[in-house]
Amino acid sequence: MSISDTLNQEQIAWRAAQDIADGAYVNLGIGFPEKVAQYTVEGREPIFHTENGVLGFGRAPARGEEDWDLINAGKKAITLKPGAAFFDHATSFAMIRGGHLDVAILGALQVAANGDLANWRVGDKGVPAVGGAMDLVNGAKRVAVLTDHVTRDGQPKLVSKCSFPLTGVACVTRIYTSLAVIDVDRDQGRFVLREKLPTLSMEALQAVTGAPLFTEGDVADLIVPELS
Amino acid sequence: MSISDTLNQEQIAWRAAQDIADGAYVNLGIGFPEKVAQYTVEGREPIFHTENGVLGFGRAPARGEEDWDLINAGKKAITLKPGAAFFDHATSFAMIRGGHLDVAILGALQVAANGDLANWRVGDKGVPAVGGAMDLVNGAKRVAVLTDHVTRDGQPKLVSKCSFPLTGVACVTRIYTSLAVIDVDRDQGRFVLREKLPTLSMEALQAVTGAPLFTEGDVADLIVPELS
Amino acid sequence: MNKQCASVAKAVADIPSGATVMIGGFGGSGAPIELIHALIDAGPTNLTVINNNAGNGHVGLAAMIEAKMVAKLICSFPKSKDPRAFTERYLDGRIALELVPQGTLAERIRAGGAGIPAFYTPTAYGTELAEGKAVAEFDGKPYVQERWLKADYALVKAERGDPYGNLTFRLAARNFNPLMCMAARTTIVQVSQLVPAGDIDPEIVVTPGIFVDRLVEVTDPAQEELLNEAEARYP
Amino acid sequence: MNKQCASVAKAVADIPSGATVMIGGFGGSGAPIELIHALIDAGPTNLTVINNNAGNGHVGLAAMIEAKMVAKLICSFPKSKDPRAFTERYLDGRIALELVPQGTLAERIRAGGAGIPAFYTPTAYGTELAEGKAVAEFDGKPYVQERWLKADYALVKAERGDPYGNLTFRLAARNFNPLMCMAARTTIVQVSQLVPAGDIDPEIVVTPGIFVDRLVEVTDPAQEELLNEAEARYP
Repeated sequence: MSISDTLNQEQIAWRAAQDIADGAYVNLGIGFPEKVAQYTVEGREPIFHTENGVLGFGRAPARGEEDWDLINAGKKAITLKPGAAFFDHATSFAMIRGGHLDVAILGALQVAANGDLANWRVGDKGVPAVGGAMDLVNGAKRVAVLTDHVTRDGQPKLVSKCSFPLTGVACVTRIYTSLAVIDVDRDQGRFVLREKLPTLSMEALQAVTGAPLFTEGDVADLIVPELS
Repeated sequence: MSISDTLNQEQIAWRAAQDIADGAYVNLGIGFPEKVAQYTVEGREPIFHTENGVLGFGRAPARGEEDWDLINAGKKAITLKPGAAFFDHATSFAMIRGGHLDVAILGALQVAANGDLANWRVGDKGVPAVGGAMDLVNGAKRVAVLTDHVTRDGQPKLVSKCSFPLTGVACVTRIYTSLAVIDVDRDQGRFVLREKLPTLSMEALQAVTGAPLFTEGDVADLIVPELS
Repeated sequence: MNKQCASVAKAVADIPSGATVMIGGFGGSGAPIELIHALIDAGPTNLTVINNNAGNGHVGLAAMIEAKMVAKLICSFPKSKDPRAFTERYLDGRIALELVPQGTLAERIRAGGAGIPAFYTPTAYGTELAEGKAVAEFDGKPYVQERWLKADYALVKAERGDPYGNLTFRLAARNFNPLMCMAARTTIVQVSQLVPAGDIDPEIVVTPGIFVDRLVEVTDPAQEELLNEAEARYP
Repeated sequence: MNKQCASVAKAVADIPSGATVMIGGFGGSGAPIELIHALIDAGPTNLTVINNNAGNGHVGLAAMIEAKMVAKLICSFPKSKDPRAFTERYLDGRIALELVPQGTLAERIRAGGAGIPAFYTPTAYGTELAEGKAVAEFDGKPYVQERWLKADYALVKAERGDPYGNLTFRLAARNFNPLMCMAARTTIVQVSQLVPAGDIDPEIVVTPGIFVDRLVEVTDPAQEELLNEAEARYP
């Protein structure tokens, strides 16, 4: 089946940004998750952390004004906000592993109902590269995933068991997809649906989800602005 | 038996100072070992480390000019030399445990022929206090001991096996006593005599030593200046 | 965001009886005297305190002990010029002591802050301070397994701080303070100077603000050494 | 004492074939390009290199790989804009790879410098990167045992250095550099500015000189990113 009315990446990022509290310490994965920073809620000031030793960075500099000693984990040039700090890699990952980050937001290949995450490797071909993903998923207080609800060819990315190599075991706490917001109940190893697109039936959502969706009380409408 | 011609603490400290190379990183224990700094050999510049996070400190300040944020491990006020650095306690003991210190010089209650050291506690009475001694003896490249050769009541402090609680196992590399300079051959678990007071016979020295003294080649005369 | 508290009293007001509290400093250097005295005023009891020492004289940690607030002390060197507050209570069994080699104490606190539940160290191998601890061999050498140390609260003294909690420390008053900032659920810092965000060069920040929860400015803070010279007593 | 070397060539001249060499930097930020190029000129082979990445383009670490000097790479992220130097050799089996999660890599290097032979981390538990490693439970949670990493040499880039080897770093070019200073038997540092002893405030020293063996001044050092924009190639 296909679902025509889905959120785009901007809208998924916007929805994730709504859950970031003022003053939260946040690490955004390379690529899609970086978009979350653009949708910071008015009046809130999250503090962004990057693995290579910067806390409190801001937007990218203007083209031609890059300083290549001032980059983020994606090796893109950044700028600093007042109150920023530099530190070495051991301290940077002490922040991650030690539970000091409030939320890490990552992309996913697959998320299982118990919170297992696969997002670093498709198979055993090519050059493997892991970066800081395995540290982030085992360290941050909340581990949120941004993802299309299904793969390009329509297969579920929310599954009962990951078939790709794992990044972490029972680590994901919330999933923001193109169709829904789903919590992981790690105690019981199950997905709990919190919000879904109002035009989408429960049955249609379940049909594109690879593990049962449970509910606890009401399921709210997932409503986001037009963004592109 | 009693031996009348012995080195005083100043002279023992002087002798230990002769073995400190230019540029060596050195930690001196509280009390007696601190005297070694006074006898630094002309033209050499050892760099002194203290557990509480200072490298490159110098003499005590004049009375009344103390800054009580600038102290050594003995909680005495110190001054800085050019090229000094401050760091936290974890980094300070990374220097120690990680093998970056060239020599630690400590006092001793007893040293055994295999290099076991007892210097932190006499028995199980009173308040125990260990400080950084157990880290130093397991970390520095050389662990030297300064000590009278015998206790106040004439008992050997160099023994075949320590009777006091250990500070470290097979850790001491050289002992500077009031009568001799003795290396610890940790591979074979034996004392090797390097220098002795010229007026002292081998037999007399052995008689006040609690384990056999071996020799390898010549035993040099232990000659030190008059100091008090 | 602003982590500033209006007073030392407010900064420590919620520390409950039974809490584990790390207190920075090495002897008097870096000891957060004003925060400690505020905690004495607040009066929680049955505390486990982690500090390198056990107090000196009748101020700071020694005064806390005299106020019967401390059930257990974890430290490396419970001796000082005037250690009577601790010594008397320890010898008659009113206060428990966990003695830890100084480098192991520092590393255990860092491990608590860094999410490392256990590590191996050569320190204390073969001594009574390793009794009951797991031992393992690596590359033919024996090492002792040590566990992380964490706390409910840390009381810390720093020199400059900004509203984000970024800190610098003065001279050797740094010592255990940056480590304890990392290892407590709630880190409370007295700074001698609170400065606007951006005033501390990001390259010279010693403790990044993520490790700090509350800041209170205490200008011209007391030095334990000088209080003791003056034979001060708290309260 | 003066740890200064006259040239980058002299600073790296004794690094032999078969050595393990840590190289600082995260991508191009903090990469000691001039020291790496001097090492390419010296030409030792069969090296094990520890770096976060695996080179980019045809300069720095990528050029070392192209010069057939690297037998094994220990890194967390062997990808970049232009990773061909590594990728081609890895895929046809001419270079070995030990892939390590980034935080575990940093902590293993720190452990090597701090005399901690092994530690436990939650990172990689239950994944293929923990296969064959000891697992232990602490407080009911499983952790993976990881070993220290040490090296024969470290090549490091710093901003300011004094004759004692005290260092500061520029912006985010700090990254792995201070850790690698601690973990190598011989640490070789290129500094953009060599200053007299006393010029670096002891409170802002990032790497104390005890961790540094050799210093060489390289004013106006190259940036890998800009070399690659210019399609540079070494030699």
